[in-house]
Amino acid sequence: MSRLKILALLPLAAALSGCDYVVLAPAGDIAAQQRDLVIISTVLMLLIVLPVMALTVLFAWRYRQSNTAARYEPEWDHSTKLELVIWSAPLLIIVCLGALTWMGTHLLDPYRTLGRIHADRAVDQSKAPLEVDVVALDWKWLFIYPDYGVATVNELAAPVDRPINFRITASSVMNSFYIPALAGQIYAMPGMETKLHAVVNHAGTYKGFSANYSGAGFSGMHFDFQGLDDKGFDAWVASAKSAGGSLGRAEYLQLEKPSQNEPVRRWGTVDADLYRLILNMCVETGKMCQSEMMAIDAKGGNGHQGLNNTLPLTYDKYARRGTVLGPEPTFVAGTCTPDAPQGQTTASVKAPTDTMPLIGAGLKRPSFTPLKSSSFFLGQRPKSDS
Amino acid sequence: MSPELLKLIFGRLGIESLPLHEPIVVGTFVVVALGGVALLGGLTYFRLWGYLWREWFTTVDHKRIGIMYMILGIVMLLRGFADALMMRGQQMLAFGGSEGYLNAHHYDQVFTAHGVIMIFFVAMPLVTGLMNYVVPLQIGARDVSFPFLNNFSFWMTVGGAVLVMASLFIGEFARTGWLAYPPLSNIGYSPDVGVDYYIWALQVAGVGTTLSGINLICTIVKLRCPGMTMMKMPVFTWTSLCTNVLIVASFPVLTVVLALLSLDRYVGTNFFTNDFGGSPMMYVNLIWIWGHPEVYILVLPAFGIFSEVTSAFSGKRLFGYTSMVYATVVITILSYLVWLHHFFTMGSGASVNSFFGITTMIISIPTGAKMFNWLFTMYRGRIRYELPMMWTIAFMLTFVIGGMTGVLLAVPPADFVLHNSLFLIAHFHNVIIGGVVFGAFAGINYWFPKAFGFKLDPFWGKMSFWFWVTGFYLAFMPLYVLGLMGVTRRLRVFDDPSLQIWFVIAAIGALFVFIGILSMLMQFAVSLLKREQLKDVTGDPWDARTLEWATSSPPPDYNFAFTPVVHDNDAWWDMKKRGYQRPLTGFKPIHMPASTGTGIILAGFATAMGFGLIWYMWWLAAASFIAMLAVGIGHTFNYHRDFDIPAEDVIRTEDARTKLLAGAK
Amino acid sequence: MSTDTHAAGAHDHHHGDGHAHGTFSSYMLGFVLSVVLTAIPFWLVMSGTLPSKQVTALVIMAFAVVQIVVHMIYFLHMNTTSENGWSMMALIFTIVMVVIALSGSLWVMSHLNSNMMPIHQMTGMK
Amino acid sequence: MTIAVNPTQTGEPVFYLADEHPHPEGWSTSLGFWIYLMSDCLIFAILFATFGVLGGNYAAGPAPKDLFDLNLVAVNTSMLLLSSITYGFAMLTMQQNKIAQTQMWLAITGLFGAAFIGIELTEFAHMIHEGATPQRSAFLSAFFTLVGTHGLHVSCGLIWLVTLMVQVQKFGLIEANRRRLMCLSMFWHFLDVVWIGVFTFVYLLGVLR
Repeated sequence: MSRLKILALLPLAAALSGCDYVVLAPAGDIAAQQRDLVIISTVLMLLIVLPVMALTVLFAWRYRQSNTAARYEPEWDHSTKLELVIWSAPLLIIVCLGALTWMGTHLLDPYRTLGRIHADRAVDQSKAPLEVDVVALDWKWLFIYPDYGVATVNELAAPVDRPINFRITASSVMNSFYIPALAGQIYAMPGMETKLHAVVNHAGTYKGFSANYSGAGFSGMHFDFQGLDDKGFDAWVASAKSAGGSLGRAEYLQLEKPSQNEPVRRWGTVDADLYRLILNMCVETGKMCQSEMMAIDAKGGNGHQGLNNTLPLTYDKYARRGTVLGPEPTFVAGTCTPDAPQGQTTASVKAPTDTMPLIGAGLKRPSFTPLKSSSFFLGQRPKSDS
Repeated sequence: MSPELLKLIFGRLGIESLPLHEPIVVGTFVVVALGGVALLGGLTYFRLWGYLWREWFTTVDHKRIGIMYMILGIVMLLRGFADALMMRGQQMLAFGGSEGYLNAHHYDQVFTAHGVIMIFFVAMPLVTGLMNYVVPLQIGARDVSFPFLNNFSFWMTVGGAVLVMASLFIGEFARTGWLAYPPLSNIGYSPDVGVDYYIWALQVAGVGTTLSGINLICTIVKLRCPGMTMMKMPVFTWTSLCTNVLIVASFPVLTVVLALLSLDRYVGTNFFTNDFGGSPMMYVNLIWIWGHPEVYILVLPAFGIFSEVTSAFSGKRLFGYTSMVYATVVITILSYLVWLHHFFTMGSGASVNSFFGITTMIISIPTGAKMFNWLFTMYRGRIRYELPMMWTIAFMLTFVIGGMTGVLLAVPPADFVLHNSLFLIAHFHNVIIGGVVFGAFAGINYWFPKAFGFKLDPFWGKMSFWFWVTGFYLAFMPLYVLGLMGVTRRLRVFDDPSLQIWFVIAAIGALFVFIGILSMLMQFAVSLLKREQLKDVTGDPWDARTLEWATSSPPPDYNFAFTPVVHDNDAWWDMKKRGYQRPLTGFKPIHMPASTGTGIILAGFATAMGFGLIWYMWWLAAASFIAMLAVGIGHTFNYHRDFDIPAEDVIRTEDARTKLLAGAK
Repeated sequence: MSTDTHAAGAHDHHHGDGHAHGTFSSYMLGFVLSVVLTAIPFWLVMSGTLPSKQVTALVIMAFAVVQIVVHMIYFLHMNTTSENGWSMMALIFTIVMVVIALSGSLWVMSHLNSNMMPIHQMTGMK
Repeated sequence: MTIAVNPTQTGEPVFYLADEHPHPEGWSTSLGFWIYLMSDCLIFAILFATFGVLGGNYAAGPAPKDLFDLNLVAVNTSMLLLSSITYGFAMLTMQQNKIAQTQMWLAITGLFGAAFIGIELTEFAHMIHEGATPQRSAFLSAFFTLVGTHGLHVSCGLIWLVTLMVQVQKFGLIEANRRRLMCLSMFWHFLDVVWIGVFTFVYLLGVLR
């Protein structure tokens, strides 16, 4: 059996030599604390795992059949003392680990604002944290710097020792935003916003990527994260500014179309409202924003008018086909906004005629294909107000 | 024919649905087709169809159904492992600008299929097969509670497997990962048939699994022989009971969540879509309510096997039977309180995360207790190193590592850095291979002589053992390392050339495992050839302890000529010790269930319905559904499902055994 | 799950199913109770008698629970002795699972929603 | 009948039953069916959970109070309650071995069940016709699926009921048929229990919301 042990140790031995163990040697304080937790937990568990493994080998060797010198007690099957030990020893370890987990989880909650930037340095309250809005697209990352009005694709930079507040969302499917050197990962999901607070302590270039499989272009969905000193960061922002170009709603709708292995791109100006629109899945004018929809729902929905405020969907990121047995795909039309006055939409609706006085965009009743049963049971009954 | 007519008949199935442009798939198809033709030809030539239909396909005998489950599991293991080799090959090659040899479309199907097949069509059949074979024997029953249902369950599982296999050559499989998270698995992002294959394969197989769970619970509760109280049940039976309770309590969740996903995909409801108020996270939440107990469904029977094996080969009573039972029950309940640890990183708050993290850790306490129980069973024993015991020792050394990394992943902040990484992959392969697969192999080696009357060949068994174990370590230890380097799962190509060496080692490990699998097949073949040398006439080749060893090997159709009466946990050991004399006279007719073809027919229609729904062939789906209903109702008009084995037959069988036993002495 | 003293194999041959049957009066009692227990919640909601919605909600949920118990006893003939208590055990286990799945899902999902759902900013929306 | 499980007075342990009575037919059926019902219970639990989570997401569409007609629901509920008591009568007459009366009560139960399904379909059709389709919002998806699944179960119960009536007519109230009637009774009353959850949590609490 010893051969097993050696084999088990081989990679471990190799592990100690060279290679980039970024999870064990990160450059950010949060990741470092997470690393500490990994190591402490492992050591705690080794307290029990190593004796078990040693005993297994020992007993397996000692009580082999050919060793007739060893004691043989075929009827011995109970010992209250031993039972006590075998339940309480793991229990003790788990109690320690549980306490550690409780504290660690609360301290390292990605939603929690940072209290320190390094083990021995508190956050400098005079400096505002760096805000970065992250959007996972198919299959690239969009980073928006609201304070600087610049945006990039597949390139992220941050000044050393300045807390970074990420707000993270996605355009279509689930991804996971992960820079191992900086902090643990958190999912990026459409219509939802996750947050991550982190800080980088050492300048350098680190890898970032999506850690959750998201489709064909997933492998190419990575970017460089640069930790820069303050000067370097200012220079970086300036160079991004000078890249020119402007990322607005129209440009975004082009950008979000699926593409693989995108090179780095930069925009000198960004629509200040763009991130909010992406998060609320209403970049196309005319679509109702999620937040608005939820506010309406919280007040009890839109009543019967709400039945008619959907429009046929003609654009989607993918050529959405609708379902085989369901009606044509639709979207919920937004109420009128300054950007989109009554009836106007960029969601390329064909014929928004007939101005029935609706709360929505004043649009024609959509052509539903109701299940056959409706006509079977009710015929063409007029709309009722039950 | 007009396109409309074609569409009506074939739905969306067209000539372009066949993956003729994928040389690897075409090559596989040619090989499989040739093999299939040879097999079918052989069966026809030797006129085996009638025999197979009468004696196997329509059988309601739990022993034969158990064996068929095992065959299904091993056949599907070959498919699932082929996928694993392809993945290892791709990840080994795709460095430094190389795209490897698989494109994304193919590779993404490969890893999805690998996960689905290994869990649903390898691990589940192996575990269910062992439970089916062993449990009725261990409790001194003649068969399971609902023998017809047992046959039906088996064929439903086969139906699911058939659909997955069909996806290889007709259309494609899902490209979503094995749990098919929406929105990726919604119609908008996966418009083709892959996810539909996934849904219907699991739906068909899942119904079978649920029914088989109900069946085995009833069997254990109602059909135990006199004297066998709950606390005198063998541990394997206990773990089987808990497993089946878990099955019945969790597979309905899978059924619902897949049904909701299919509603989203077929009629455009909004359960898991992004807009219209749907919530993809609800899917993640629900599928893990099923998914986590599923892990314990697989591993609990393996724990039972190890308990039986350790006790039998140490020649000693199991240490701490009572605490073993309580540990099992505690694990059963706790496995329902931990599902969120699969999505710590999805944005729930610290209180939720730490609650589920800590409940997860608590599971390691009863599991640890079990580990100690096995350890102290070996203590002051006389350990015989036959193959089942070797697998058990390998399990004990391997599983603790997997358990440790598992608890590590249950610490939410640690999970933030290790989630979805290759570390996670290494962890769950460590527990699934180190626990379930090693357990299944221990069980196969242990109970094979019971099922067939001859032992398995030890040489090839040891070859298989050493290649599997070394292969496992070679294949998965590098993944732990890679995980600590921040390498994530399901990647198809890599940039960093310094990682390549680890993938090469892992691929070599996979090759070792492959040799291990081939050795195992060799072991079966060699044992079959040398069956006279390896023959066991006593029915108790290992000097074992539980009731299944009291009857002949292979057991007669009726299992026990007289229903045994039990006085001790180790019933057979107790009988041997107290001078039990096998009854030689007084045999009576035995009441047994009769074979029926209804199960395979119903499952066939269910599979056809699934196929029709996948390809939008509505006529096929509707016709199969109506046929299923008709056959099902028709079956209820059959009131004569039993027959009596005449006393003469029992006497003949038992006399033959008496002669054999006399010859052995 | 202490040692099951009714030795499993001690076949009680009095009746195969070991299931209790109801009588006319028990069925009628159950029916009357369930009618009452159904009627009151409907009346409460339709008439809006109670002052607050929360109170009404709690009351009708309580009625639902009571009515479920009534159905279990009078229509499904649940008791602790049928099938040597296994039916009851299965029921209790199922209730535990249902409670875990229901409350767990609601808890988890509400957490996720409150953490991640975009908040409505009325500014700019008018 | 008792079996000497422990060593008898003679001190000789008994290791097998020389004189065996096989388990009666259907020995496990009622427990097995009960466990099946428990698994079904979990199916509904998950659908309820889905409704609980998604039931407030109207996607700026109609809410329960705009759609549900409690009068109709009350009528529907009474159909199901009546069918429960009539099924009870069927079981009582079955115990007295009165085939004709059993059949009559079963038929009445079936009619109530059919009425329930009819009313439910009318309600669905009406909602769909208005435009409140399952596709309109997550709330409606969850509503149609939960209530529809219950309806589907009742429909299966109806098919089963008819099958059993044919079998009782053909073979009489034999032991096997009694067992089947008892299983169906459990199924039917179980659906009743689920409906209590549906009318309380979906309809009443929905309208209250």
